[in-house]
Amino acid sequence: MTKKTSDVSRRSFVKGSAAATAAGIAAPSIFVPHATAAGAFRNDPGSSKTVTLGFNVPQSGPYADEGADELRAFRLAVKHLNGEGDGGMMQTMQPMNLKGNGILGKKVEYVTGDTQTKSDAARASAKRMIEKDGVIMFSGGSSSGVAIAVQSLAQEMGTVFMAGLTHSNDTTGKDRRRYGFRHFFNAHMSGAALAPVLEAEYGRDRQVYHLTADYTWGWSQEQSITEATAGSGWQTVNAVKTPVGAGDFSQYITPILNSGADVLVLNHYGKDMVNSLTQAIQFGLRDKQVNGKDFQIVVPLFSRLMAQGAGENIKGILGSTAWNWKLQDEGSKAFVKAFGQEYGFPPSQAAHTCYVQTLLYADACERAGTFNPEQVIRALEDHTFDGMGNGETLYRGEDHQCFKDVLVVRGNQNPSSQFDLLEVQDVVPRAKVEYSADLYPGELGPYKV
Amino acid sequence: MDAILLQILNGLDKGGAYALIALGLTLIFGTLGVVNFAHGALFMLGAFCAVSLNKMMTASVKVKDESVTFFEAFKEVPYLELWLGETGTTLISWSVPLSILLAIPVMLFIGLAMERGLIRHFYRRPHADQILVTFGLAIVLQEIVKASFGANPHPQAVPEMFSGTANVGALFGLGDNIVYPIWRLVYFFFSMSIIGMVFAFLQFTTFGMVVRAGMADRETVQLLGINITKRFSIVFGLAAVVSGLAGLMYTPILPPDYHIGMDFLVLSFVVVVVGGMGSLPGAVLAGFLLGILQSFASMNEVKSVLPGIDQIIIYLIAMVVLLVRPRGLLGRKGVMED
Amino acid sequence: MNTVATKKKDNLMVLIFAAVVLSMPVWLQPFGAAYPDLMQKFVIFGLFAVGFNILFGQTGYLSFGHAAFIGVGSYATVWVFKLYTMNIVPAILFGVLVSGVFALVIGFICLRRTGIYFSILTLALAQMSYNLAYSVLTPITNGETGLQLSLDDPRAWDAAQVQGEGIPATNFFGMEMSAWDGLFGFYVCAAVLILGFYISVRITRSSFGSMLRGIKTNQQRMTYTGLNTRPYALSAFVISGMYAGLAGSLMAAVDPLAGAERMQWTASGEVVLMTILGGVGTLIGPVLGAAVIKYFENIFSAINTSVLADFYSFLPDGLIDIFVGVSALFVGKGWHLTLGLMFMLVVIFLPGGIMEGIDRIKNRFAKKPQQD
Amino acid sequence: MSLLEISGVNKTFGGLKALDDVNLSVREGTVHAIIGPNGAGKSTLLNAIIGKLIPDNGTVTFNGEDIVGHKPHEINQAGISRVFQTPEIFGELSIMENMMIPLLAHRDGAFKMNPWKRSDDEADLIDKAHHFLDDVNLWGKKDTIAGSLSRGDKRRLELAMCLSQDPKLLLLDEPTAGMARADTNNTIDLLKQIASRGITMAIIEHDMHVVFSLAERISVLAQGHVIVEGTPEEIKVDPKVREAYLGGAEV
Repeated sequence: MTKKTSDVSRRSFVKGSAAATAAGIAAPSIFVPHATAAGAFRNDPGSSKTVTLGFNVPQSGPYADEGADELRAFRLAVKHLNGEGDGGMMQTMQPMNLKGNGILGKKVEYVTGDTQTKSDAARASAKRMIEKDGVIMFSGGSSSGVAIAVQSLAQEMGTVFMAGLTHSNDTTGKDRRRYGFRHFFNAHMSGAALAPVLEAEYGRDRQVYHLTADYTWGWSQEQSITEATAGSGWQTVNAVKTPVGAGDFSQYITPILNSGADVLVLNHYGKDMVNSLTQAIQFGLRDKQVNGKDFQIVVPLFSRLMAQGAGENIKGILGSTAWNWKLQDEGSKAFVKAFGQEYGFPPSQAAHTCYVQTLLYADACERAGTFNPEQVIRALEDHTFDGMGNGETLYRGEDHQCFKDVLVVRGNQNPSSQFDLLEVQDVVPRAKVEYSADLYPGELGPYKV
Repeated sequence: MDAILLQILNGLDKGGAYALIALGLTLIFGTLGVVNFAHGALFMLGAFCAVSLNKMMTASVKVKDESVTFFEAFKEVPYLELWLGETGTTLISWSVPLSILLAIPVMLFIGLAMERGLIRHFYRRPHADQILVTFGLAIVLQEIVKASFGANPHPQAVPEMFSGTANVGALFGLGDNIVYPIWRLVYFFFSMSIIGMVFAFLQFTTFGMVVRAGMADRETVQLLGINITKRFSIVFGLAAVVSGLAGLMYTPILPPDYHIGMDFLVLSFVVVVVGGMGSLPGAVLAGFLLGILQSFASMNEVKSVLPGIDQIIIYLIAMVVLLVRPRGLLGRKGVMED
Repeated sequence: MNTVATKKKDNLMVLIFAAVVLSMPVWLQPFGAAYPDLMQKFVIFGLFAVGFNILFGQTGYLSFGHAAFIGVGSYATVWVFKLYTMNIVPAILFGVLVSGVFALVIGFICLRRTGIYFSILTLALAQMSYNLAYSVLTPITNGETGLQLSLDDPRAWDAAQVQGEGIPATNFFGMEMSAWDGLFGFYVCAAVLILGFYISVRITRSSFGSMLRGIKTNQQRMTYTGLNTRPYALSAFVISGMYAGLAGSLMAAVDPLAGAERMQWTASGEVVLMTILGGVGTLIGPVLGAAVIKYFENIFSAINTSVLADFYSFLPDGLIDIFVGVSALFVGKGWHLTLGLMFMLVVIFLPGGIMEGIDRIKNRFAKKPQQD
Repeated sequence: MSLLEISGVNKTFGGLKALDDVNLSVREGTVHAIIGPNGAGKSTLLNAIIGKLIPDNGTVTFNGEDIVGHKPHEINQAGISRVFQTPEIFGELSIMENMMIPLLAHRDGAFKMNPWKRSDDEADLIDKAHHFLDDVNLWGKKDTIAGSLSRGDKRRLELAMCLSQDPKLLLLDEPTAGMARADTNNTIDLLKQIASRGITMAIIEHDMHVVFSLAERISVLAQGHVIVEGTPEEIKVDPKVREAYLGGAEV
């Protein structure tokens, strides 16, 4: 095989061949060459009057409802960016550089796609947006596996990805990428936020039984909770891996009954969490007394859609969440009002993070004065903002993780409506969940691709 | 010891569901010779009978939600509660058992419509075509349910008297460590009685006799001038009712969503193959056997020796059975071998 | 119907096929499908379906586990990228080899049974592979996230090359797959598809192909004609497994990532749908079927209400909402429904798939002049 | 010398004795008919010869070699071809392809990986196929799908397929069942012609006209046992044969 001696020659070879194509094959006009001239970047809107964003969410598969809510938030964000409606969080965002005339004076348009919550489908859909629809940024997602897969694509293609719902430490840890940004919180923060509340509520020295979804997110969640609660003298009795999509968890639940554990942590998400929680409660775990203490169940990551699926069973269960519509800060109120007026019900945390991500990206473009991703990324890195529902927030440059307040919530005992499923137990300040970027080492990669 | 007894209970419970699904599938296969990939969809439709009845009973007036101040929000109060108060609430909590009354005619109708409208035209087509058209039907049914009910699971409550746990151990003098959810016990007895009814129906009625004869040798029975086809379409309806009820009663255990049928589909085929294609007792036996083995494979003691065994146990059993005894546990030789 | 295939006709067919495939970037434009990723998907899944057809269409064995070979091919290829070189040629060769060996083992076990038992055996083995790859085998497969390249991969054979910033791109002897705005990757895949198609034509017309069809039609007669069917069926299984592995390798070559969900049984079901939709046992049908399904998945799923509203904007206001509302059930998030319906219609009315439809239309036109 | 030697073969299904100590020998170059009432075990005997089922005990010696327990394809490769009662052909394939498969099996053995050479380049095999199809008047239809043929044509095709393998022993299971008289006579002529080429044949037949036109030796099977063996003339007058047939369900 040919061995290249320098990077320069390889690059020029590629350029040369691109020129050869232009001469040899009549390349269709939609394949405008990119990244050839200095300062040029993929899908530069140039003199066009519009700019296109891509919203890549699960529309089929188990997270379709969550995807639908994300899509509502995206549509709302586009409306607000284009100066329609009441502007939502654009009224409270600090600092705020958006003018309500689109982004950099270009009207915002959007395309949508279906990730099916599968990495391959999500990447295919994202590629369609980038290659065919010419999006300058894309966003969305409902699982960490998909987010990580799509994020590495963003890096390859040189198109910014503003992640939606993804909770794994890996997204901004070992799999972090220069072109990927996460506003949502992660498993580490869940653990850090929950630990003090758990100790206050359930006391020290508890015996913990983990049921953990048998894949990367589940493992990292289990690890984060174990580490965070170790200081309270919580010990792991057993940690059992359960197959994803097991459906009936009874065979994993019965061994807990006589294991001597007095706390059950369910490191499950989505349907698995709905099923395991429902069944754990059926087995009477919450009515048990073990070691002289009331048996407790903890679900470290909550979402409202999961709470709906679990119904009655969620009542009184503690967990963490990124945001809740009942927060009383100005930003949250403005967003809930705009969303509620548009759709007739309050937004979920997935909708919140997607909305905020879109606004943050647009704001960064305004601050950078260009759509060039290199500058936009630099504008986002280490940017501090406020008024978006989670207090003062930092987009940390080293790993592209947002640091903000985390909510500890409890399943509402007496919900006043079908949306009032979670009550905010505690707002854990950002300082308590912060960690060093080296804790989960990874490489962001280059600005220019 | 307690742990093993509990796992046996788990296995019986799971096995009840597996057996019911496999029973319906085997009825259809045995009588009509059709490989029905839409069978999981019948299970799902049954579950959604419960969801629908619950929705009907909780049909609500919208009352302005005063707790929400930033926008016009409404909360829903069911008419039944509005009119009947406490009684209404109790009635609503009985929606799952009550929906049996709804599900029997509905599933019977769906089964007959499916057989008359679609399956009938595929008796003479290759098995591959049957698999494919029913698979297409399954996708369509599931997408329709998704469009009407959303993708999220719909939790179903159980009546007060069946909620909570029963101390099974104390009943048999085995100590206090064996407690089990009452509804799961109900499900087990329910599945046993449905299985019993189906067998009694086939054993003791003339209709059943003809069907059994038809399962054994279709041509001969037809030569006797008996219209098998008509009876078989009723059998299809019966199978639909059985799977529908299996799904319906399972809703409090597993909150149903549109995909629940697909989740059970592969498994139900494995059960049928292990039991023996076309053998009703085989399907029941295999259902319980697989349920129990799956439970045992999930025990920590087993998993520590063979990590990941609980993920593949079902498939492993299917493989071993197919290779060692291709006709299945109780199947006849040569069914669908060519 | 019984037009006899000759060498000349076959060569012409392959030439036309090549011309059609290579000119995709031009003629797919009006369909909104002329972008590299989708065209790559067309040819890669076309290749997968061509290989699957050798087993299902020719030999008559319905495998519900062929996606496992795609997965194995992808994993093997990505590992070569990680450990040795970003050149796709050794990586693809290795991917095909590994999936071939895997197919040999799986085939040896599964072919002990026929009919639906064979289908369920393949399904069981493939699901086992998927479940293990998703969780227990994470050190090899990187589980849910999928196997990806990373900056600190050794890439031993590329060491002499001075690394730029970031992860190097996959290349064909120095020519990056993403060159020509992704079109180079497409042409590489297209060339492989054409080669794979040509091979499948040769196999079909060979005496080996006759044996496979003999097995499909009457396995008894084969045996009593002195033929040992097992090695023939196993060869077909391995060949089609290698095609699948090749497809998986190409996927990794244009997009260096391998995920477990590629191996799920629904993914195996998808290739069955492609083959049936296009026409089982025909040469071109499976490629067509693959293209139709991938088109639906990528284009139909992206049609949202605002696109629909634009489309119907010529209608009066009241009607727009109705039309948009009804159409929205079938596109966007409803694309699965459309696929299911279309699939049922094809199986019910056109058991021979799209190819039968084309034949019928051809016959209708061909008959008229004869009658005059 | 005898080409096929069956001695002491037994086969029971459940409690039923299908073959009861069968001894039979087919001499090389002869036409040997096996007759007997329905359920006498004639087809079971053929199945035991071609390896479709394995006898409980006894030996089947072909060309000096015991073939019991050999795989069906090995037995065919050793030189035994069988024409079935209901034609076993490749219904979805063309007549030409139906011929190519046995010709290839004869030339290349039980398995040969030959995925590259086009089968329409196999000129010598095509010539042979031409020759054998001409014999049964099917060359003109060579591109027809075999499944669409008439029953008689299917039989003739199957016969041509078996003959093309140049078998040492040809087994025929009721080759004229369900044929009209004229067709039957044609078939008799064809089989006579084949016999004249020196091909050994064992033939099961109900039609005594066919049997007596062709057979040089006849074995009579009743209740799984060979009760008589002899020339046609001997069989015609044997009282045991009469009893077997009259005692049986039908003639």
